Amino acid sequence: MDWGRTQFFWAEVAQNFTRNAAMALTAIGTVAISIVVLGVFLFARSSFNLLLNNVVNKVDIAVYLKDEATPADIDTMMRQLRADPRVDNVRFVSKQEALETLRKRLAGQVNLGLINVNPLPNSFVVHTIDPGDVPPLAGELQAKPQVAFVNYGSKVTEKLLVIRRVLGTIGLGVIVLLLVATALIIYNTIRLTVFARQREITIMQLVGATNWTIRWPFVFEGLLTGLAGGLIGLLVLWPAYQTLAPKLTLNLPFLPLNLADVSVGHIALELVLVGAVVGMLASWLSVSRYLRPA
Amino acid sequence: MDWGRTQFFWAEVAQNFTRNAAMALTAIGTVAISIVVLGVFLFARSSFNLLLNNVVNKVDIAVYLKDEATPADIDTMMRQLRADPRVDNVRFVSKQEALETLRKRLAGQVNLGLINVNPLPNSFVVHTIDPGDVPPLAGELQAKPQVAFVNYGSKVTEKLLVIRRVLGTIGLGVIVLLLVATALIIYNTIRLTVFARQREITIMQLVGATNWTIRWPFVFEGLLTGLAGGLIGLLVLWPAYQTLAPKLTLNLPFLPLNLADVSVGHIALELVLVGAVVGMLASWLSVSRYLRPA
Amino acid sequence: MIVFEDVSLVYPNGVHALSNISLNVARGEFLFLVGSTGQGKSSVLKCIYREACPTSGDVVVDDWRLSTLPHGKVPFLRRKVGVVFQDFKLLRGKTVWENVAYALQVTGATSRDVARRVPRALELVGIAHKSKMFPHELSGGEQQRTAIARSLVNNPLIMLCDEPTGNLDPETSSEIMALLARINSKGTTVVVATHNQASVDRMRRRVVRLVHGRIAHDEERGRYHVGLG
Amino acid sequence: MIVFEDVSLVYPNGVHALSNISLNVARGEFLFLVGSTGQGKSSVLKCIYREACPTSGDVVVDDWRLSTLPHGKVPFLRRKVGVVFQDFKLLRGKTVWENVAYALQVTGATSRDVARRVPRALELVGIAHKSKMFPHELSGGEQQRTAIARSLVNNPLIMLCDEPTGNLDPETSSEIMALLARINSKGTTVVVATHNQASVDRMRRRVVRLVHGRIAHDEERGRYHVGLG
Ligand SMILES: Nc1ncnc2c1ncn2[C@@H]1O[C@H](COP(=O)(O)OP(=O)(O)OP(=O)(O)O)[C@@H](O)[C@H]1O
Ligand SMILES: Nc1ncnc2c1ncn2[C@@H]1O[C@H](COP(=O)(O)OP(=O)(O)OP(=O)(O)O)[C@@H](O)[C@H]1O
Ligand SMILES: [Mg+2]
Ligand SMILES: [Mg+2]
Repeated sequence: MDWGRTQFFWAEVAQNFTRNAAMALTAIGTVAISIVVLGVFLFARSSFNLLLNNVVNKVDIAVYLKDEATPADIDTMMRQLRADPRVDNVRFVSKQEALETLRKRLAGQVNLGLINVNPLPNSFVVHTIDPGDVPPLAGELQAKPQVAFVNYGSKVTEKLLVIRRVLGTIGLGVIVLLLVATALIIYNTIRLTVFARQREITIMQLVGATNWTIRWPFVFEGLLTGLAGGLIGLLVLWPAYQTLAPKLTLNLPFLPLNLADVSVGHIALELVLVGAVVGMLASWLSVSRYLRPA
Repeated sequence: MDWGRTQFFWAEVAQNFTRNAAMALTAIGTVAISIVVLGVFLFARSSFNLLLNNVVNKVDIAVYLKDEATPADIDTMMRQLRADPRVDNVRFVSKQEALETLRKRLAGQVNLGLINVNPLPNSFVVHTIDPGDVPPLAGELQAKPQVAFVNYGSKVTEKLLVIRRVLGTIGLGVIVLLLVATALIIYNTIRLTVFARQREITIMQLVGATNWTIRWPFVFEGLLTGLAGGLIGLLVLWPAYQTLAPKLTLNLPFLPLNLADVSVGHIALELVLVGAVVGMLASWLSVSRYLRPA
Repeated sequence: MIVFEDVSLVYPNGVHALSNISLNVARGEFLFLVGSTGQGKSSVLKCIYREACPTSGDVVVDDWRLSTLPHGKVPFLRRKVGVVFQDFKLLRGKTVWENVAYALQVTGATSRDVARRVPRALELVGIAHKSKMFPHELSGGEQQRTAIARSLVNNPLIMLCDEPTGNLDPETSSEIMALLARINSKGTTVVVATHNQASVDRMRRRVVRLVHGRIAHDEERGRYHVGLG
Repeated sequence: MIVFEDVSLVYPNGVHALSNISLNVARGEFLFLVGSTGQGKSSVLKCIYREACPTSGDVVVDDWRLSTLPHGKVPFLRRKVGVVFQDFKLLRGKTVWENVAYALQVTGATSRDVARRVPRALELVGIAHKSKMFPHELSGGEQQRTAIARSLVNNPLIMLCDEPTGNLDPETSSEIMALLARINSKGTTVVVATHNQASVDRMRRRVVRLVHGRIAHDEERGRYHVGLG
């Protein structure tokens, strides 16, 4: 591209924007709105996934040992568990420790004087790296001769795992729906702006412009519209995030939700990219429709 | 309105649709997409609220009685509780019943032979109508002389109540955001379709049409665009709901989520109304912009 | 019927289109506006149907003083005035029939009236055979005749014709001019802005020549070249 | 240069615009297309720059057989042919200068070329003083002259002018016709569809009369009314 053509190209793009300002602004506005909605949901989904993972992560396996198990047995088992790649950490809870805990828990509810023999066994508390490993590992441990009983709140854990899976699928579905909706809305919007310039496109063809000469400025305009919409969307989202996120953490201090872990920068980049790419493609497709030979 | 004018009006509306079919369809498409997104979230929000209410509703107050309390005392208290308007139902759990339950719960974990005295008290299990009444009622009961100890998992309950409040606020915020976004997107879309007919509007004015003569067909067209978009949106949402809702219930059988309780009809009505009203207003505003005296 | 009182018109871009025009067109008069291109003929007409508002001075049309005419009355002014626009200004989404009918329908005419008067207008200008076509399916002259039919369909008090024969052959031009004369003879005031020397010279009506937005010459029974060397 | 081989054109709406037209326009010829309104003048021109494709027969332009011309080549055909459209077809978002420049820029002209040739074209038709105006700020004649400037700015092989003087006064019309004659004398083939009897009669060039889409008369050094009673 020589200098004259580059200049021509940019002048065309600039004219499309400034001389159809109302239309260009309307399109940018629509893109910005779609991007804001998309951004809120990308953020909500990330936070929710984080929260769910943290909750599921709290699941432990309690391994109650038979009273017959010798300290040596316990030691061996402890080392085996520590060596297991699935295991995050292991803690030994002695009979005495367990009774103390129970006493504290029942204080006030129960006549503690009545508990004078220790009915509780020794136990391990095992935490896995991936909560999905909890059920199989619990099964293996149950099979060991020294183990009396394994408890990992199997029902709750399995429920949590199912919930994580189902909500993960729903979340993905919703994001896909929103992405498609955003793309279609941007496409339709840009289609309408091109529609209004149908006559202009025909004239350009009649005075000898090739399809590419006509198309490029439109495509670039679509790109800029998408980009501008995306950036404006971010300009709305950013202060909202800055003010609302701390409030959320403040109101739900007990939830294992660390919003700082949500990769906001990543989401922002995605949003601007979505705007720009969809804007460009939308222009391309819309213009091409009017460039087809009659 | 005489017959000639009515005919004229309808012919205008019909012409706008059929002779700008591509544009009309694009606008209807955009409305439909926005309505689908809005619909998914109205449904998600209703389901989620329902779920959260059901979970919070599971909160009970356990009232442990002193061993000194006579059967007469217990009877009086029972009657008082039943008469309390905040109380949904009350169940009496005797020492023996409590021990049975504990035995069952600890079976396998604990050497049951060691438990030969009953350390557990008599108790009431109280369920309130509004979970918000749990903390104050628990406080009142604690003050009674016959009561040893009141337990309602105070921490969990308070957390659940906070979560319900916070998520309720977020849900409302999101719905408002979506409503505003949907409205603006529909407005912008219709604005663009009117934009493309700016020249036509000017000509109509020049041949002596009053602003109302020009405006009415546009307003009605906007109404129909919104209505059509809303109905198409429903046509997409309905089968999706029919196939996905049962799957959801099937995958999460343990959640207290009865999707049949979500008022789907109500949501559908809202969606179509939003489409129609916003479409109409959008046309009105858009046309008025071009009807202002130069 | 139409009075220009020292009218000047400066467009927003700073072009002085009209300067101190004073003109009096009596009821039932037939007036040719001539002048080479860009001298202000269309601008004079625009001031009458109020597409343009004089920057100074005032225009009175049928006792309506336009500077004080409320916006709501403008459509009613325009119904008194049938205009053939230089660029036709046909509604592209409507057929020939519908374009002509529209000007009638907006006045609240009954459908019976519409069904009676539209075909008559189309016949008058010889475009009835194309009544179901859309403007883009018409030749230039056919579009022009549609515009003429629309301007006269509701029997306006005043007809303003801006270059009504620019796309018509000499024979059709003569017919259209004859039609305008006939309409004029029934009492309608007619103002025609034109470059059509032959018609002006043949008809010998009042001719006003504009030069640089001023009235350079005004002659009863004039010729096209009146006021030129 | 331009050869019509038994060309017929039926528009999608069923109108028979052209029937068995055979015509040969030599390189460097000057031809008037006349005929009353709706007889097919514009349709003939449309077949040359390929806005319309003949339903049967074929058109050859500068050795390009249009029926087999690939779509990608059409823009290059149109760069050889400068067209003054009957309805001007100016780009409303561009100023006079930009409208004229556009036809040059799309051919890949350097900005130096553009800066040199656009003002010259504007001077030629006498519209240079309005170069920064947008089409809607121009009078009818000024728009027409802009359209003429655009058609000649890139020195086309062929110029097609559809009613190029319909909005111009007789003096400007003569100037434009003289300009076309001058362009023609440098070797450009010129075809003018017109109703301007005075110009046709004055210039005495080849005149082709269309009646109902057929060639009714074809005469060297003809007059406007050739072939009519
Ligand atoms: N809307 C407008 N905005 C700015 N300037 C205008 C506008 N319309 C016309 N002009 C300018 O005002 C002057 C008079 O224009 P007008 O259209 O009245 O001329 P005209 O006599 O009708 O010419 P023609 O015979 O070419 O139609 C011209 O210089 C023109 O450029
Ligand atoms: N795009 C079109 N679609 C359908 N019919 C058309 C189209 N363009 C022109 N026609 C018809 O074809 C015939 C010839 O039209 P054309 O435009 O060639 O006439 P013309 O000789 O240029 O007339 P004028 O002098 O009025 O410009 C007319 O009857 C017209 O109605
Ligand atoms: Mg004019
Ligand atoms: Mg023509």
